[in-house]
Amino acid sequence: MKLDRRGFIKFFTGAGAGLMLSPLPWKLTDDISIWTQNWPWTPVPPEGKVTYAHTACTLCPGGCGITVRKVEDRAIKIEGREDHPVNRGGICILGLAGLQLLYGPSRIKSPLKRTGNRGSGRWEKISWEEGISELSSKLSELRRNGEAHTAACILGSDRGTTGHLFSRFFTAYGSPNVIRTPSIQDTYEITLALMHGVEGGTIAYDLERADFIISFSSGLVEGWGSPVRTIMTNSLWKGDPSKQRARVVQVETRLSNTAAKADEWLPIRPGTDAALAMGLAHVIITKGIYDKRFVNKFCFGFEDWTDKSGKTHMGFKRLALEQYSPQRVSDITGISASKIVALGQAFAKATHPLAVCGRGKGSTAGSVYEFMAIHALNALVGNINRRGGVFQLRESDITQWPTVKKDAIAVRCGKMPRIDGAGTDQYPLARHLLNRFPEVINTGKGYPIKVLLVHDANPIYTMPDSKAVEEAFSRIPFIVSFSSYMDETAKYADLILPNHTYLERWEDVPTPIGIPTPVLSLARPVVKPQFDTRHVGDVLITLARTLGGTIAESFKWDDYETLLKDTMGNRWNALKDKGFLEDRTYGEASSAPTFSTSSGKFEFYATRLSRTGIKIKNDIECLPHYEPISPMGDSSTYPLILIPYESIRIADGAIGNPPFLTKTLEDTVLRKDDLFVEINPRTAMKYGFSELQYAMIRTPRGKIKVRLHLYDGIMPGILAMPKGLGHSAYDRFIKGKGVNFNTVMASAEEPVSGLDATWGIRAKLERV
Amino acid sequence: MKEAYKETTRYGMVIDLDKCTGCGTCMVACMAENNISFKEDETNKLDSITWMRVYKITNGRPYPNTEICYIPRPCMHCEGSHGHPAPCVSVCPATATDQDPKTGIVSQIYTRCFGCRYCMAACPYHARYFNWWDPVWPGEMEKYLNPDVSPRMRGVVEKCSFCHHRLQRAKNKAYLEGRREIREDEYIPACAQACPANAITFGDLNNPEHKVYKLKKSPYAFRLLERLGTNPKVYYLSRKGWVRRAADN
Amino acid sequence: MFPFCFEWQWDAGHFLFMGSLYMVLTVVGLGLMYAGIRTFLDLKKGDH
Amino acid sequence: MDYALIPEGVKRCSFGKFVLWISAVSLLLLWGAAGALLCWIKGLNQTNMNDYFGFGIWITLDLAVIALGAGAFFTGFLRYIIGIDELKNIVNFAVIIGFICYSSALAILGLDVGQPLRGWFIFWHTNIHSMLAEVAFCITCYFCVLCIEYLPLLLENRQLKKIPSLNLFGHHLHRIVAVFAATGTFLSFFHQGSLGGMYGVLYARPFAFRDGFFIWPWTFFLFILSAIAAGPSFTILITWITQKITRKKLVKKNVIALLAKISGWLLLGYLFFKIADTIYWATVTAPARGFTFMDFYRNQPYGLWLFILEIGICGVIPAIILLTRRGRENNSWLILACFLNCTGVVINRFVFTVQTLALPVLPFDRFVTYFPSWQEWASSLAVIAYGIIVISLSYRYLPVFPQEKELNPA
Repeated sequence: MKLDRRGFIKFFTGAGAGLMLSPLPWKLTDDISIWTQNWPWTPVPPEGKVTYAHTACTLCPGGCGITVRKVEDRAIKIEGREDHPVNRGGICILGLAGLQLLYGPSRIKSPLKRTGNRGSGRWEKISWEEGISELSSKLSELRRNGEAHTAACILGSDRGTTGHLFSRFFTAYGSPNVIRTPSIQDTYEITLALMHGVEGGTIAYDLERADFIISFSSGLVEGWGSPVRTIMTNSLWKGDPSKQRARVVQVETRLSNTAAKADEWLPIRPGTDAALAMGLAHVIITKGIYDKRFVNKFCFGFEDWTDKSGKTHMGFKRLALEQYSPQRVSDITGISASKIVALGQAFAKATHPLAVCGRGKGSTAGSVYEFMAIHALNALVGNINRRGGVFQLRESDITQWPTVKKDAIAVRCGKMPRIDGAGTDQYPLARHLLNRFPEVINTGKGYPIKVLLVHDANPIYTMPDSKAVEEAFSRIPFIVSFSSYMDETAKYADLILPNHTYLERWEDVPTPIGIPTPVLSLARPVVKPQFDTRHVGDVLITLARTLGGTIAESFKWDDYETLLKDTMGNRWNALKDKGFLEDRTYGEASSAPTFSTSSGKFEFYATRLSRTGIKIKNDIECLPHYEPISPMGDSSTYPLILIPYESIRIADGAIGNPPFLTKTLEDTVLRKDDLFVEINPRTAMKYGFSELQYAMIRTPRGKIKVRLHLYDGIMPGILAMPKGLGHSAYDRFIKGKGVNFNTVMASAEEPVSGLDATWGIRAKLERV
Repeated sequence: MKEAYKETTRYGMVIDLDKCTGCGTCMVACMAENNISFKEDETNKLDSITWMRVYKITNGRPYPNTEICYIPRPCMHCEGSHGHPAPCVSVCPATATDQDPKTGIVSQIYTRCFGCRYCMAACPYHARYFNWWDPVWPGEMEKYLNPDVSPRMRGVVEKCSFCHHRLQRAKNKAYLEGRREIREDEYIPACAQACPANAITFGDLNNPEHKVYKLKKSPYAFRLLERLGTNPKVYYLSRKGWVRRAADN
Repeated sequence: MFPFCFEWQWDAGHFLFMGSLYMVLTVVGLGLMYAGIRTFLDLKKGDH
Repeated sequence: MDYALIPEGVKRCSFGKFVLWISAVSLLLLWGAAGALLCWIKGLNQTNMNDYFGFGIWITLDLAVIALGAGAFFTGFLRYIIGIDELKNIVNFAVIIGFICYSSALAILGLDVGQPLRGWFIFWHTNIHSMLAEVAFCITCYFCVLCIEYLPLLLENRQLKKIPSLNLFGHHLHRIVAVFAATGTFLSFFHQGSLGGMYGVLYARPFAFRDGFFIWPWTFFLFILSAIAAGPSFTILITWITQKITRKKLVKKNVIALLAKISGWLLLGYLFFKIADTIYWATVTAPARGFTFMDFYRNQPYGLWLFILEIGICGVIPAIILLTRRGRENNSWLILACFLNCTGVVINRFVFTVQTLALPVLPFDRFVTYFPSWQEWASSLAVIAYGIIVISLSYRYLPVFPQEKELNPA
């Protein structure tokens, strides 16, 4: 057949028409649409057998019980454990996002050794044997040179077996330098030691049964204490919408969520909470509405008293009456005198009044005098160690381990003063003073630190004045991180020996801070380790064995799991089956309060302070009082004050904020990578700034570029900035979002305790 | 009789705003349960998928009389009125969204939707979200995806389903146990389950034995934009007058 | 669109809507067919 | 070079000049194609639309071109059904404009959906209660009708005419064009209306919602009226532009004047109903939903000025001009009036698409703004380029204007 042009056209027209009439185009159209419904790059999660595993969450000290839903060996979702006494089925935002941490791109997949410059992020994969032998050779070297004390360790918490294991290791090794990350626990411990005579105890509040709560800047629904429990309690206070159960007054500079949920918000000048507490005490004493039975029978130092030498000492009553009249307190705090009087009366007249201290989430220590002043209020209304009141909770003794064996080096070096000065003559009250660490290292005042181990902590990010912290770290020749995630400190380390995450490991979870009923929970592996990681406990045991000698003798357990089992003793089976053990009798049984002070009473006047070797100039220094802690900077150069605020939607501790949490942030907190700082509209107008505008905030520690959010809920003259953003490590979902508050923050030491008692820093606004 | 009763089931929620602390747990519970994706930057709230979104509102008064309140906003699962179904249901040209007459739940078929976004224009609550991007789970995160809920492809609209798959699961369980009805506590969405403040109550609004039935009759109960006649099945409670006023025009 | 689609219902709305649609399609189709057939017939006649 | 294709007895510019002209315009078309391709491949994240602005410039453009394209069906209706004979001199051009408008509307719709490959679900899984489904069906069917109406003109081409089968087919089609015109009118009536209905039924969007008649909100009828009022004006406007560019007289003044007069009367009618509707909406419909009239215009960029611009400046003024003999006969006034009339309908469509979405309904929600991305601009502007190319080709190779020879003697 001859194919001319016309034929050709005809052929194709015919073929086209034929095809159109055939089912082919329809089939293709259908196939294409089916393809769009199953795009190969959109994942299809595989089905499988569904199981539930109970464990405990250790992302914060809250100690919640969680249930992990699994499909085959994949963890699908974390939910609150229904029958767990701490959280009763509830869960917090961070706990829910835990799987993003487990499976996230920030995980460290194997032991790593630094190859590039520090912080450059260049690593070499090494085996566990290499990693441990590298660390043990460094540690042996120090011992050989007789300077075992130059090894130090920074921990997130010293509670539980892991914390104790580190302490034990360093005792056996010969260093006193196990330093815990600061938190309200430090201040609680000292307050209890001074007023109750309890060592290493913690304050627990019976929030559920109190009916009048004054919270002094505590972020009760912001993640304070055990966050889920506190938020649940907040709902309990609200009760049935038709009736009110408890009254909550929030004393805070900024209208936080806690302040918003409270029945009353009392905006207070930052850092003057102690003055208000003393003012309330003044009102309560003046009106004679304090619990006279309790004060007379169980308290010491309320009235003036005479010591053995015949010297008369000032009592709490006189101090409060003479120096804290409502008018004076009003001048200090900015709260009207009438309000102070009314609040004092209402508080004392309530059945179960409760004064709560511990700023924000409790991630900074705070002033001991402030805590004492607030705690004194609880004593005034006799609400100590009873229903709806405050309980002193002793740390339950979980480690009846054999005594540590020490060789000569361990004995000699272990006696050296701690590098942070805690427990020395200068700071006899504090047990840990990580806030002093950077300065001591940088000024070379103490001995050098040559090996630093970091576990469950991220000091380069979480400690104030990041530059100073990093400088201190730069002076330490060998840093080892046990972090599961590539956080700032891990990034700066020389060696990373990654721990399992909390969903892959065994761990005991002690009673959460602030809970009156002791609860011991158990975290257990719910999924197989995803990467080549190892339990830090196992690493310590192996390390001790490698080091040999008395150190090895002190660590005779096969592995961490055996150790945990041994430690729990006869509780192990119950704990393993149930996942938690609860001592419900606690708090109910203690009818009469007991105090272990030298007077055997609750001490308004802390006699212990005069016995510690601290130079006491006058009686006031032994009494709760308001002692201004001035933030760094002078008011003429820096007319404003920058304070941090904490949000439960931002994980601001060692853990980086998982993407889900960042997603929930409002666009008045973060926009692209810009952080928003809150400012009162009046202040903004005064300095000529408007909503969303960029501004430079300068503090004595540095400057940061931020954007401004005009917020009526903040006191004029104050700038408030969220904590927990601005990471420089982790992955692209966490890194570089916003600014880290600590880069422009400086710590301010409270002389008596050495604790970081600051609450802000002076600042000024500049145009960009 | 039993069957007739079932016909009138209307699942709904009552959210106590006085209890809600704005912690955002409901948002993340929803994201974790429903395989909601996330991008590197989620700060543009105009293209950020949050089936459950917590709004923050203020009373607009200056310091120190400022108050704030949080309003969690899932899909309202509007019942409609005057013969109108939910605003989004009638407009969908491809029948990709529908209301289950048995439960009142407004569904969304992702594989049916072709992304015209007319339903988003119709919804005054901004409860509907468009997948502007292909969903991506970094690292090993694909492992945590829930097989009960299919991840959505780019170019389709998605929204809160009241965790409909949980209803399916509860129904299957009841069926296997030879029951016709499911109990009140057997089916609750992820947000209500997670809320640490116990602010979210879920149940059958038509069943006098369910908690929501009583709660919705509270004098403090209200709904968002009642005047539009969308007839939402999500109720709110607040003792604060300014909050109630802020809910409708 | 067709009775074998599972959304298909035999109610008044469907009847009207689909009725109109198919009416239009029929008219247009018949128009085209008419023109086509006339062309074919004319060509057959060979007038042009 | 292409002399053989050019209709007999008319003068066209040189082929080189023509190629240059088409190439220049094609650049714009290519830019638009690039934008469109990006949107198809990478998805709608290439646009600046978002969850608040689910509809953006594309939908405004769609509604606008469909309204402006109404000249085709309405002129056809007047010519073939009513029998106004003068209009035969412009009906071809009206059909071409309609064809351009509808084909671009369809293309833009194909771009505007998240899953274009499943676009046909709108037909397959139709929800007959959806105004959008009605729109989709009517537009698609009407586009087919427009193609059929365009076909006879296409077959009038000097070379195509030589093929007997095609010539005959065109001839027969033309003979029954009234049938198609009637079908087109029916379809147009419904899709112009359903486009308005699309917004009028949004009962949870008080700015757009209207009460109505049976299943159709008043916007259904208002959109029809405004479209047929603006369509002829648009035809006049494009004819005028074509005459300016070709520097020729193509249509007699009396034809234009007739069309202008029709446009004016329709505009007057539309305005009457539009104002009545606005009053009812402002005093009854919106207040029932908790909104006062001014709520829709306060504190946001789309203030009352937009309303005045739409109804007053682009409504009343052109109506007055078009309805006065002197206004119609003065060319400048006439063109101004047509331009304003068309602008008015575009603003109306913009108001219904963009302002409806921009206005927050939740009391605690805020007003957000949206500005199209370059991909959206490019693909939208490409529509103009496409229109220019189709008109240029048609004008050059087809006997579009029957009066051209008479008005431009060689």
